[in-house]
Amino acid sequence: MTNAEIGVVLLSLRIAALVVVVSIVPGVLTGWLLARWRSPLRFVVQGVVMLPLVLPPIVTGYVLLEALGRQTWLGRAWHELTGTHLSYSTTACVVAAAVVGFPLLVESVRLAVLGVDERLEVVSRSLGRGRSSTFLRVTLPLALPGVLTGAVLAFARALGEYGATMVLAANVEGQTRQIPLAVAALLNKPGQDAAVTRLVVMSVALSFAALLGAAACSVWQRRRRGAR
Amino acid sequence: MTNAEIGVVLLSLRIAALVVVVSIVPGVLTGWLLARWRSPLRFVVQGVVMLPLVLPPIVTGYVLLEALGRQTWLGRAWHELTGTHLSYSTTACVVAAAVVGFPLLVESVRLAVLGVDERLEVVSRSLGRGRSSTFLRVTLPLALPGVLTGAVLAFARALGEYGATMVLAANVEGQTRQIPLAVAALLNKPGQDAAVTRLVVMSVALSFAALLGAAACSVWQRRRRGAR
Amino acid sequence: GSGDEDGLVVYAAASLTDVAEKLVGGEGRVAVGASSALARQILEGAPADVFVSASNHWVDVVAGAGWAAGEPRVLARNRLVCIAATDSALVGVLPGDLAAALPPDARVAIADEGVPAGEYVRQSLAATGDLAALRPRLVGQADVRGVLAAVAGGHVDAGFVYRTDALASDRVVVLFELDPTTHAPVEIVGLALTAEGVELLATWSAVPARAILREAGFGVGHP
Amino acid sequence: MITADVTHRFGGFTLDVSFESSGPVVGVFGRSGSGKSTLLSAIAGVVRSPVARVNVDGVTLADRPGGVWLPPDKRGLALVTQDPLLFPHLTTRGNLTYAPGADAALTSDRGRQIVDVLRLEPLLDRNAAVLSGGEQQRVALGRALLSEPRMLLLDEPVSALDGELAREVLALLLEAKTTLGVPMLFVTHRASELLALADDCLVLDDGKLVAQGPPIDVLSRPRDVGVAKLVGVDNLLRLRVVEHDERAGITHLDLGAGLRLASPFCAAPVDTLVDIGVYAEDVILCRRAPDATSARNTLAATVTSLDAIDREVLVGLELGATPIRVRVTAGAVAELDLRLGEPLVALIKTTACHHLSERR
Amino acid sequence: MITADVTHRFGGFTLDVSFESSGPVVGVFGRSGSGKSTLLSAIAGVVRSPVARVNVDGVTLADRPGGVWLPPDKRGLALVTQDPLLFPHLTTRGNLTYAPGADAALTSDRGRQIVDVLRLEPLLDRNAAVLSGGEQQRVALGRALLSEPRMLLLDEPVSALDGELAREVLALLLEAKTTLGVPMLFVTHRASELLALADDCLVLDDGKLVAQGPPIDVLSRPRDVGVAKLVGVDNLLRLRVVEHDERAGITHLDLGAGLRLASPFCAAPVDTLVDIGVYAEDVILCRRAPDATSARNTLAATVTSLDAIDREVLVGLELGATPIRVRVTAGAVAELDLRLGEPLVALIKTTACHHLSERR
Ligand SMILES: Nc1ncnc2c1ncn2[C@@H]1O[C@H](COP(=O)(O)OP(=O)(O)OP(=O)(O)O)[C@@H](O)[C@H]1O
Ligand SMILES: Nc1ncnc2c1ncn2[C@@H]1O[C@H](COP(=O)(O)OP(=O)(O)OP(=O)(O)O)[C@@H](O)[C@H]1O
Ligand SMILES: [Mg+2]
Ligand SMILES: [Mg+2]
Repeated sequence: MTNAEIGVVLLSLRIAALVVVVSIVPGVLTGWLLARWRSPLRFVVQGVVMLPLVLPPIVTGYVLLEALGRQTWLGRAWHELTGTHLSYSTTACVVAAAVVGFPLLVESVRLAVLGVDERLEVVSRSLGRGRSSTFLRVTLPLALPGVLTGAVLAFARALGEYGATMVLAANVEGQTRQIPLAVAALLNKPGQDAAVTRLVVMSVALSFAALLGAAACSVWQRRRRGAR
Repeated sequence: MTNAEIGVVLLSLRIAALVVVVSIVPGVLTGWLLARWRSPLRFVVQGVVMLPLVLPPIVTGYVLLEALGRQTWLGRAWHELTGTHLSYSTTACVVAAAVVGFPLLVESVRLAVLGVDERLEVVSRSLGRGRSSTFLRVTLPLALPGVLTGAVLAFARALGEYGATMVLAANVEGQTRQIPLAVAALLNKPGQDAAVTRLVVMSVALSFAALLGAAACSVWQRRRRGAR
Repeated sequence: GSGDEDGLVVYAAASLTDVAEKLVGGEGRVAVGASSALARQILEGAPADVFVSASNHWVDVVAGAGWAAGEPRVLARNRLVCIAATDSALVGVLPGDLAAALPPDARVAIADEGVPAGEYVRQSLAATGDLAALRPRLVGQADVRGVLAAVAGGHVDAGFVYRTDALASDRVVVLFELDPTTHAPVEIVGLALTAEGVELLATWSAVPARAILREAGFGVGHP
Repeated sequence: MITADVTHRFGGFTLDVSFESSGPVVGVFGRSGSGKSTLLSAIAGVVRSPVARVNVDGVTLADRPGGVWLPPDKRGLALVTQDPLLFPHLTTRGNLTYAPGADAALTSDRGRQIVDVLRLEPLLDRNAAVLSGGEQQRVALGRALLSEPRMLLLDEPVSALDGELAREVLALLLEAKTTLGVPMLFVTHRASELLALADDCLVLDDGKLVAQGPPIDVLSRPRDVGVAKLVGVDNLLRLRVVEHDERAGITHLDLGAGLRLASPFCAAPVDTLVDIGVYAEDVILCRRAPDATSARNTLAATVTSLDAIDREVLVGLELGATPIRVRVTAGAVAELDLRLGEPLVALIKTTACHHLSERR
Repeated sequence: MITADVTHRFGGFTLDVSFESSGPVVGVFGRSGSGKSTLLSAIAGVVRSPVARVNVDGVTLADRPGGVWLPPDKRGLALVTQDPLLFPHLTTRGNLTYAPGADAALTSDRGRQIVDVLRLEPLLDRNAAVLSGGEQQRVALGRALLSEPRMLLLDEPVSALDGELAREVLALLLEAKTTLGVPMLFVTHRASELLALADDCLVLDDGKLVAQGPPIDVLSRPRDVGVAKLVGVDNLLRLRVVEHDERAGITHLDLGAGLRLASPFCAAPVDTLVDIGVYAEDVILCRRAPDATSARNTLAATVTSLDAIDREVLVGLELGATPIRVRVTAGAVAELDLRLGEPLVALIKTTACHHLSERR
């Protein structure tokens, strides 16, 4: 692997890891809300959350660009705060991948929370633990497989994200050119099949490592509680 | 909306529906297997299933084209059987979208099956129902929220699928030009924003309808069993 | 670059990836993508210094929106060719006979609508009257590289690409060239978006740059 | 001191119970499906009932529709549900120390005593999800006790425990009541638990409160067919009033075949039917009528069945035309040489005949 | 006829039970955590034990490591677990008709009888997930009965039912055994259920079989301290052997303060300690010693405590230096005018003193 390729892989890894870090808390909270909230309004929220899945990624990219570009209110606010531009930066890659992966995370958490026996939460409340303490001590640990799965899916999706990133972050070497963008660039050049293969293999290896890590984590949790 | 646009939307709908129809059975079975199979080999299967998520969609497209193109063994077999080529056909769109959406379906089912109390399956077995009967009568109905979520995710993903489809199915008017391909083509020309918006809105409406349909389905199931 | 700390940024059409990177060398970085996507990004304030497109179309849009720092500049010319796999039975076919020579369920790859190459080819086929016969066989690809890959992989029987692309692959042969008079001239247009971009663009008229372009198969020199 | 007024509907079932009890330990008794668990849930605040007024020791925990609704975690009522519902991701220790402050409580003297009586020591580091049924029930009870609640709400806390353990756990609860003054509301199916633990007793039937009072009163003098059935009065007889003897305080009832049963005086007119409950233990059997006895009823009887249950024998008798069941020890059977078809004499005190008011 | 030989390990717990019983109804008795449920699971084949030989009525259901392993659905053993585990997505009817063929069974006479006794009629179209604890237990039992199994495996089938219902359900099971010849293996904590239903009884302790035999024998003549504790022999006395009277078949034991207890002859040498179990019911109390009695032990006693439990009173006595508990009726307390500190006479038959072999 060339140095440039190593750079691309490391960038991809950094982006995917940041995506997980950034979206895990809102993702878990949203998934929990969607699982436990009885109001029909939840379908609206669910629909909005799912948008990035159903929109063609390029469209998601344009929507994000319209919202976060340098000309926009949000884009300017970001510039005020950080002194850098959001679009066309590594941050933009993270934002694009996080948005696209968000529905996967949320739906995983939602499903897992649905599988948690509500009566356990009731018992926790009656033992004097409030709503948030109950969430942290009962719901979240029991929904852990879903949280892990969601994190792995979001991670994997970030490793494979092309469309939205290409629009919001553009394909700039060293800054936004993660694996899929690099692959796209390589495919535009003749005779780069070997490099493409190397990058793709690295990407698969990373996501497989994430998968195994998550599996180890849930096995460890199960082991810790001595289950079958 | 122009007639061409209506055609595009209907084609998209058909493809997304076919994706769900085609992948639901293998998806549910795979999800079940991954949830209940104790062997460490399951991680390999899980990794393979997740590949389309982590691979850049174009790469997935090329891999599929290499596997199913008309030069290949599979492509020829398909030609023998159906008299048509798989690549660049509506079927190709379905295949591409099904492959890309498969991990979402599988992981949803897996999570939901993980949430089903295994002791219920044990009781079912002891009452004289075999493995498959138990699956159909106990596991599947109890995992229904996950199956529905998985189906909706796969449906939505099919509506938004661009990268793999572009390579495997390309843009053939009337046959493979679903919403994302049409949108991509429109975005290549200046001044087509209105048409793009129309198509995107339709796509969002379709997936929202699917979401509501699934919600109604699971409410109906819960109502039918008279739960809270 | 335009307020950016680390060097120049050149936005180049996907079909120019290779040559753009060579042209820029170590002086900056290249962002590649569909001309349309690049143009929209520039319109949204992307930090590009130079925009290199395979057609005037989006260059005009960008310039029209007031982002230009100089005049559009034709860097090179290209031609369109019809290609097939090296072992194709179509080798030797004449331009007008393509439709008739194709086997019954044959496919012909073409760059998608809106993509410059796709627009030029459609223009040409329409002018020669072959479009109607070929239309049911056309398979739209995201860009000319997609066309090239489809032909090289044997997934389609023939395809239309730039001459430069055809030269870059040894798995395809050129069946014939499209008559340049039947479509608008294929010009690689550069547009400077910043003062630094103007300087960079100026160097691309120099001899070394022209050598790079020529080596890649582009037509350079004065029309 | 607890007062509660609760209305809750589930489809066809309506709980509508209002009571006030000075406790401290209130037993809730009632047949399966009568609403006992629902009452506990409503008091704990884990279901939102349209009407729910709950006041424990002067603290208003809920007053709906009045607008007061403390969430369950603010009520300080530890609920032990029928299904133990341990936290499956925690060990026994994790479950026991779950409540705020329970960590310290576990290591206190009291905590050690709880662990001891409930025999939790060997389970402490085991995963709660794999405990046996009785082990789970004990952990659930320990978890509630260690949360140091304002009041305990116990739903059949010893149903899965064997005799010895159940007795010890009841003793522990008794002690919690006396030494710590923890009031309790507990559901049970067994009269003996009620008698051992409860100061006051609520009897529910079909979502309604049908009796309240000290357990001994409610159980030994059931005033109601439902309650009598529930507490296991073995002989429920519907007999015709033959005559009243107001002076002696006796009402004579017709057993058929010319036999009469002397029961405590009741107001029912002659020739109407009344319901009488007689415990199987309250009938004494003899070979021959004794010379002198305080029992007013000395009745000729025939043995129709003999069933050994436990170390007792259930003897079916025909008194006149009325079948009744009598519980005697196996020893007595041998001694009396009881055989099917044998004639015998049954002695029944007047006060052993309980008049039941008809309900429904 | 059932033979089983099962070894199963969970962490620190090992079940290792081998028995053969001609049934047809085998009771399994044992303290909480002794492995009763695990034994049932192993026989049902729902856990894979390293050693599992199970044969019911001549059919080999499992022979590991011999290589035979029928899956649970091929065994025809309906398992009713401790937790009712109804299918939450089905109605009561759906649960009852779950097993293959149960549809027809439900509408048969027998099915209607089951529905009747278990009082399932009003529950039929209710969702199983919202039933009360006792209702769920009844449905689970009905579901198993309607599956027409080769053998029923019942884990505390009536623990959540009230007295009346429990008696009726036991009667139903008794009938299933007699009229349908369905053999059963059932777990219980209550001696009365064992006596009412079981022909043979297994006593488990810490994963081992510690006693087997007809329930009456196992319960009334426990040969083992563990079993005695379990079945609730109220007085476990450790006394010194004073002298043997082989001719009379009596061993005299020292109660302290010069008092002796005549027990059945045993081989323990003089001056060694032996364990004796005496049921609280087997002691008769009198104000004065009777003129003539068959009881060999007529012992002076002092009342040290009086506790009302149920309609009985537990009287604490000091016999010499030995405290024992005696269970009498409330009536007897009044009649004898029992008070703390009063002197009394206790009559104990020699045969009421059970020698226990020490274990552990
Ligand atoms: N899956 C398991 N993993 C680890 N230990 C287990 C598992 N299942 C049961 N045990 C342990 O094995 C022992 C026997 O359990 P079992 O359920 O057979 O007891 P039991 O006799 O049915 O008790 P109870 O009367 O309380 O239901 C217990 O100590 C229990 O904690
Ligand atoms: N969530 C619910 N939805 C509908 N009906 C319910 C619900 N919970 C309980 N019921 C019904 O309400 C009635 C009372 O239930 P509850 O659990 O209070 O009975 P219980 O007295 O505790 O009985 P058991 O002794 O059997 O536990 C039952 O008929 C039950 O089926
Ligand atoms: Mg209940
Ligand atoms: Mg058990």
